[in-house]
Amino acid sequence: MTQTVMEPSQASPAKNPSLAGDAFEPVLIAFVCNWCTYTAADLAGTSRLTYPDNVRLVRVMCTGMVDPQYVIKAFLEGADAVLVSGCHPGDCHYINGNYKARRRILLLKQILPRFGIDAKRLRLTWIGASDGIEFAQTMTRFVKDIKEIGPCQARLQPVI
Amino acid sequence: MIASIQTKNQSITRTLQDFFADLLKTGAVDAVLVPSRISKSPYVKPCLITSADQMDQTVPLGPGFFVNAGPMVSRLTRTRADATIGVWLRPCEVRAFVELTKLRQGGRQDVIILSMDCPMALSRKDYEDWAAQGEGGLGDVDKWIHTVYQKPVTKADAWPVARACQVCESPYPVNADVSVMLMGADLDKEIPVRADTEKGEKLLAALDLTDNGQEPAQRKAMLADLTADRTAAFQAMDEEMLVRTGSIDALNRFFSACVNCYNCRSVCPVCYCKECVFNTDAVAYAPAQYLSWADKWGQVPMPNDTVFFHLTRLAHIGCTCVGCGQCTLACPSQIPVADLFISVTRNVRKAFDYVPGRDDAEALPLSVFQESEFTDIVGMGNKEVT
Amino acid sequence: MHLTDIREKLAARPDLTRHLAQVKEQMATCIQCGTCSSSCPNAGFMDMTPRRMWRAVLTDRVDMVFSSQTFMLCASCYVCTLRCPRGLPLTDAMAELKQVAFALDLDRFRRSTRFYRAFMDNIRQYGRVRETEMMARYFLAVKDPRVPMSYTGMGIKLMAKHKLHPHFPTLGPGRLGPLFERATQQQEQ
Amino acid sequence: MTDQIGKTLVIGGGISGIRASLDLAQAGFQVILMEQADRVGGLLSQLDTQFPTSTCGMCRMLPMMDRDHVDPQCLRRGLAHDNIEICVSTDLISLTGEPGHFTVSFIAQTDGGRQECPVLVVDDEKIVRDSMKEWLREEGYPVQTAESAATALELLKTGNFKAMLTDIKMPGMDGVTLLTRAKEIQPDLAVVMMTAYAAVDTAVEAMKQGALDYLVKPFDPDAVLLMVDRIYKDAVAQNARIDTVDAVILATGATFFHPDQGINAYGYGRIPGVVTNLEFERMLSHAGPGGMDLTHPVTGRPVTRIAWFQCVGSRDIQTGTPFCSATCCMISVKQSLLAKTMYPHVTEACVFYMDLRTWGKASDAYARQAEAAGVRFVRARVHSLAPGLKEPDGAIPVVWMDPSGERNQSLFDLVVLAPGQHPDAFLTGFVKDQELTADDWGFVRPEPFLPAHTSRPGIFACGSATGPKDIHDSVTGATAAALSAMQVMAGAGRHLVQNSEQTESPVQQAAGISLFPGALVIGGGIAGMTAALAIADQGFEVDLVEKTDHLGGNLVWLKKGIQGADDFLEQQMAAVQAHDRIRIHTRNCAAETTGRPGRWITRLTPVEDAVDQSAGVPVRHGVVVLAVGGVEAGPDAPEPDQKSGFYTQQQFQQLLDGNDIDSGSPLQVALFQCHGSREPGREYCSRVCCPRSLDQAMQLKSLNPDTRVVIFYRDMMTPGLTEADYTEARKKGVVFVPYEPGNAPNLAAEDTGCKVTWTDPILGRAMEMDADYVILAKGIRSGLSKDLAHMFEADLDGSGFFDQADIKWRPVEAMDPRVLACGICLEPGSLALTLASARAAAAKAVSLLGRQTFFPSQDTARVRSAFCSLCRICIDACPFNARFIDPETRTLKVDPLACQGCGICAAACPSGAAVVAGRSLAPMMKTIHAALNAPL
Repeated sequence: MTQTVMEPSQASPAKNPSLAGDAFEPVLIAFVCNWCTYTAADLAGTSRLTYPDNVRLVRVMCTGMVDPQYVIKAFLEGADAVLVSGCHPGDCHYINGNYKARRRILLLKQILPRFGIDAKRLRLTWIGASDGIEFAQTMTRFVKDIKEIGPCQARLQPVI
Repeated sequence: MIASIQTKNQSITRTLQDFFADLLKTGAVDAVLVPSRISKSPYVKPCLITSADQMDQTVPLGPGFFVNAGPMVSRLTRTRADATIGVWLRPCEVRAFVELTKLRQGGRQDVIILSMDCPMALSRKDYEDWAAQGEGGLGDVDKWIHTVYQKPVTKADAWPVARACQVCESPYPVNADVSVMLMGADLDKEIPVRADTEKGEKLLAALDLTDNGQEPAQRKAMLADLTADRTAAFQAMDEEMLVRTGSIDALNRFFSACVNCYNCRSVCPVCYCKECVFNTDAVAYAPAQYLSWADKWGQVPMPNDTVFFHLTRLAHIGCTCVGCGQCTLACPSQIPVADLFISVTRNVRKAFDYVPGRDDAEALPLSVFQESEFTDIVGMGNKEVT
Repeated sequence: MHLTDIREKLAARPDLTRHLAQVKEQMATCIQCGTCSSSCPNAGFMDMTPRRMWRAVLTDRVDMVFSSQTFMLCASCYVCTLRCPRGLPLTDAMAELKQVAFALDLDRFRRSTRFYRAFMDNIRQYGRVRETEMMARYFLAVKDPRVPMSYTGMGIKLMAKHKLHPHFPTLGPGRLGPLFERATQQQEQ
Repeated sequence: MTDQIGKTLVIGGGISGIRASLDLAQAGFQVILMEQADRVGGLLSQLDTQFPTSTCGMCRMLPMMDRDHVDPQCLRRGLAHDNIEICVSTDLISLTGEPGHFTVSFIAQTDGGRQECPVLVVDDEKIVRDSMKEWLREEGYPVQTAESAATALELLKTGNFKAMLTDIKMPGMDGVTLLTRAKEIQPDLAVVMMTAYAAVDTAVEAMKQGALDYLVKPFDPDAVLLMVDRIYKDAVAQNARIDTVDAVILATGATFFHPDQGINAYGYGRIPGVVTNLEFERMLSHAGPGGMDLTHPVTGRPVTRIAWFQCVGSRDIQTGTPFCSATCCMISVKQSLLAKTMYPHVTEACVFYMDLRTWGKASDAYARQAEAAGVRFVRARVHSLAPGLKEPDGAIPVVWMDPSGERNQSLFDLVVLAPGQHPDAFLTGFVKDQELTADDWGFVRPEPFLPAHTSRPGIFACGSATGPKDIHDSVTGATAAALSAMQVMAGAGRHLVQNSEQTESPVQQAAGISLFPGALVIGGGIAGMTAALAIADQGFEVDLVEKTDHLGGNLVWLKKGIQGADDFLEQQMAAVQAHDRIRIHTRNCAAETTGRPGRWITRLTPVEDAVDQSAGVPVRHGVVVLAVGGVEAGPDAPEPDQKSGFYTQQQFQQLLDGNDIDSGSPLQVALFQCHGSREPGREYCSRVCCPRSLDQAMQLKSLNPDTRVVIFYRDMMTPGLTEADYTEARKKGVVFVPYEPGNAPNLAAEDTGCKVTWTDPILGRAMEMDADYVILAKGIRSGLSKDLAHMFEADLDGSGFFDQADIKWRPVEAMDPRVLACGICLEPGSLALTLASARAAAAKAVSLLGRQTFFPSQDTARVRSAFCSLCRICIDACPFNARFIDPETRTLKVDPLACQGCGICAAACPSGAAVVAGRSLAPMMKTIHAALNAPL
């Protein structure tokens, strides 16, 4: 079982998302835990709840396996925002991976904003297996917030 | 216990050299680790000395600081040494060693840590100039010592100390077995030495030292003044860094001279990895990926992953950076790496309420957790820490 | 005062003691949840909630039981019986307590006893209640002029609304005599 | 060869069924998991979180070894295991046979199931037609109705009905005539007559004319469904799939009482804002219709005041449920706690209860947590509800009476009913068809001392089918049932599944890991003996260690107090002593252990020589079962002695058993519950004392009915079917006096006996008794020491009992599944629970030992030693203790059986030395690149 990238169902032909002009379409990466948030995403899908296709889901076994490097790399490669989402406290299949993830996100939130990466671009949420609605709402709100903030600078120039 | 060591020949260097020699002679330790000149060059390196008559080339206090000795002590203690080693460390070296013990890269069992009010350091260029002015290929060490311990200074003997030292807020021993309290002392007369642990007590007792000294009257106030100055200096540096690296674009410019030589990493005392992840296949990309990046932005600089490397290193040593400034000293491109790392990691420390080197028992922030903590960084709200 | 009074009287009546023991046994599985009391429409008028009454029965506090008017105020609406999670025959047990109280002929229940008796005699005689006659007989039986006086106000009100007729309509004898006899027989058995 | 593989049918896909199936599958047997609903998970798929942790973690049920055979996913999404054939939406048609050879026939509802069994209901009364239609539709039958015989005949001509239910007395053509005419149209039509009690004769007559059977009005829905079920099964029998299994596990659970049944005193369905706890669960859940807020189902406004009513359709003779449903108190504690803490707008959360039954592990502390969070607990039963017509916002006025008789009224926006549970129609039918012994209420009654055995050999039962249960007890019981099935399959000489693909993986080729093929059982009480016997019976070597000089543990003093336990203990002891695979080490203890988990070498030494490092026997074992038991808690402060009539429960039991009580003249006896329990210092309920006190009280009453027995209690902990004993004790005249902490009865010891004084909360009067005996129920203290637990990298919980990997989902295991525990060192419990946990632990042990060699899963973490600095950050990060430094090579190693492949180590390791296949830096960099560059 490796990570799976869920391709957005409706693909638009544009290779580079438009950054200027009519509308800014951000690209978001969501590292979702296999047990809870991924199940919620699945539930949202089967319940036909819609959320913007700006979000690319990367399934991870546990939020605790999200190395800070993944988040840094995602931003440097041009993500406008990164979400890490896993089980509610106490629900983690791996007992405490989500608590460890929380500290790593805290660490990143001390570092990245120093370089102009708005703290709002990095989010950690707990979305349980049956929180299909919350998953869809979170994604919608996140995309909306990022549209307001605008594109991340790293997307405009190669900083990798 | 605080003992007083009489100054010999009005030379602190000489007094300390004799002190180390006595440690060996009395058998209080089997070896000492003290900075020493290499082949009479101006450059000093920590040397492991077992012979009491090898002390004349040692420079216990001086502005030369080209290796953080923390990792050297870790090498000496990674497994049991079956010997007692006295190690003479600057405060930031003690901090580095403490962090390394938490990372199981060494242990305290076989070492006795002797530390001092910090003599500070010069940048490589300044050091070379300073050394060139003295006799015998070395600057006037005792003059340096007299200057730095007489009043709070960021400049000593007319030389501006390294930026890392200018902003160091703990230039005094913490977590050592023996603390040498130089600040404010009447150095022509005596050096007050304090035992902070049982080991330290034993060591001083072995030299027949008694509890006849006291902390220099002005020391606390002087250290407080010094710390206040440095806090101000740190704030100035922090603001400068915010300007110089406060956006992705600025950061990119800041590191534009970086050539991925990884010197900063090599000299970093808390970059303890046997092999850096940037030397592994994790960052070996296929040609197509380079082309795809170039395609994305129209160009891609090579070598790439320079900013990625530094940000990753910030994440890795965010909690453990001891602020010794070796990275800046080592950078061939004169990038003030330490300035950036010190400003950013100060943020991280605050968030985790963690100070590297402060306490052996303090767990590494990323190795522990509590069920109910940092709840405000979770969720989509606006309460999160920025 | 009451304690010795009631205990003495009960000691002299082993049948009533047995009767009370039966009530206690019926109530044995009561868990004092209070459903009876909170559902009782008359609980507000009672000096002791039904729950406390049953508790007194179960803990053999006959003194408390018979110093209370609670069972006399039971209107036999059966709500408590309907609601009781233990399925206890609460309303029936209230009636049993009434009977024991009548049989003990305690002073404090004199008025209630006389009232019930006047009511039942009236029914027995006519097959229905003739209120005016029943009240007249009740007043005679209690032998206390204060009692009719206490009803004067209500009597005037009722008369004003033509609910009370001073004359006795002639009615033939009722046919409930045999029923009463049968009931008495059954009770004795 | 496939016919030689052991196979078990598990009926019911709730958590008990899943647990039993997974245990069997993990052990290498095949399982058919059959479920009527369209997915597995049962009730739990509707509960986002469960008590006593307010968390879920259901996925922790999945096996920790051989993970490649199971899909790693939340059980709400589904269950998939190579050895389990999951048959959802499936009906059992028939089951016949004996252990080792049952023939089962079943049919998928989508494949000629109930859809293929249309039913025609004929009655002139609309209400009858409508309710029948509703009941049958809910069960999946297509239904049509006719208001007269004439209409019915028309419908029969067009439709292909399998069954017709017809009233007898109807205007126009009557039912009997309809029967004759219908049979002319469709001779194979099954016709059931519906009749009032008075007309049963006619119905019997109709049966002579071809009616299948009759139903008497008023109908019990279950009776109707059973009847139609019978017709349906006959009708589809020829299309059903037939299979052969060795054993059957019944795990069908129970169903909830519908509060609108009967008198519906709380106006469920009539008063807006009156909901069941299951409906409330959906409201609490973010997935529920309320979205993110807790809102009123009708007004849509945020709810501020919520009341919970306990015992709706349980502990209620009026609804035919004289027993307690065991879990509802804790469900309400959880819901009230969550509502109060998750939603700031909930200002009032109030639970109305009779006894707050917090008997489970960690439950009492959980209830106190709720109290601390501001939940109000009111000991009162609300008699009925009426809509608050005059109240603003339709608030519901709730009236109750406190113990003193004070009448109270409060307004609530929402009233949550906690309905009880009872057997469902399937269980009733199954019990009848299979002629299982059931209790008075229809739950399957387990055989004495065999918690999972029904009266039919080869058919086992677990979960709420044997009486209402919480998750913990269900899961334990399910694993115990799996053991019973394994025993049948072993007895029939069945084999395990050989997974051919196992040899193909490169990782697996590298190393298969064998456990030492034996078990070490520590503790020779009934739990240890039961576990040892079960493991040894399956062919494994067992070393049984007991620190005293005899076996039997607490049952030695308790055996006379439990019917049949005396003989049972004798038998078990004889069996253990005679078993050639069990080595008994009395007066011994485990002194130290070396080796790695699964390959332990433990040194046993005589108790007196424990300090001598060289003494003792080394025992090699692959699993360890901690069954060290517990003891009656001692006094926390000096107490009067037996001269003043003070006895502990245990001491008094010995007195009773020795016939040492002179009850010639009536005695006065006070039994004092929770003495030192459920209060700071021992914050848990010991679960056994209330039933024991009831037993002792009843014994005293049978010795002399005039003996005055008073039980002082806080909450009578008689969950489930033990409620019957409580009622029985009251019937015998035992007086029960509730007290609150801080208001306990006063005990004044005298030279002989003790004066007990208290205030009766209902009477409001001071009461007293000159007690001949005062019996203190002190509860149980764990006998497990920290040293012993740590020896096997297990730990103690806050109360000193074994710290399970998960209270709910892995109740007999430590984090390492090779470390097991059972009996009362796990948690206090009755003999039945001790036996269940012992058999569950044995099942786990047998399952592991039976496999012998395990192959690491594909995603097992690896260490690239060239990059490893031995900083041990990964050891600290690993939740499963799977990483260690090999002292010989001084390299970091992974225990591949403990590793769960989560990748937390990889995220912690800065140098990329910790890697998990596909979950490390290099592949992740590619994934991120791909994700970001995928077209929008």
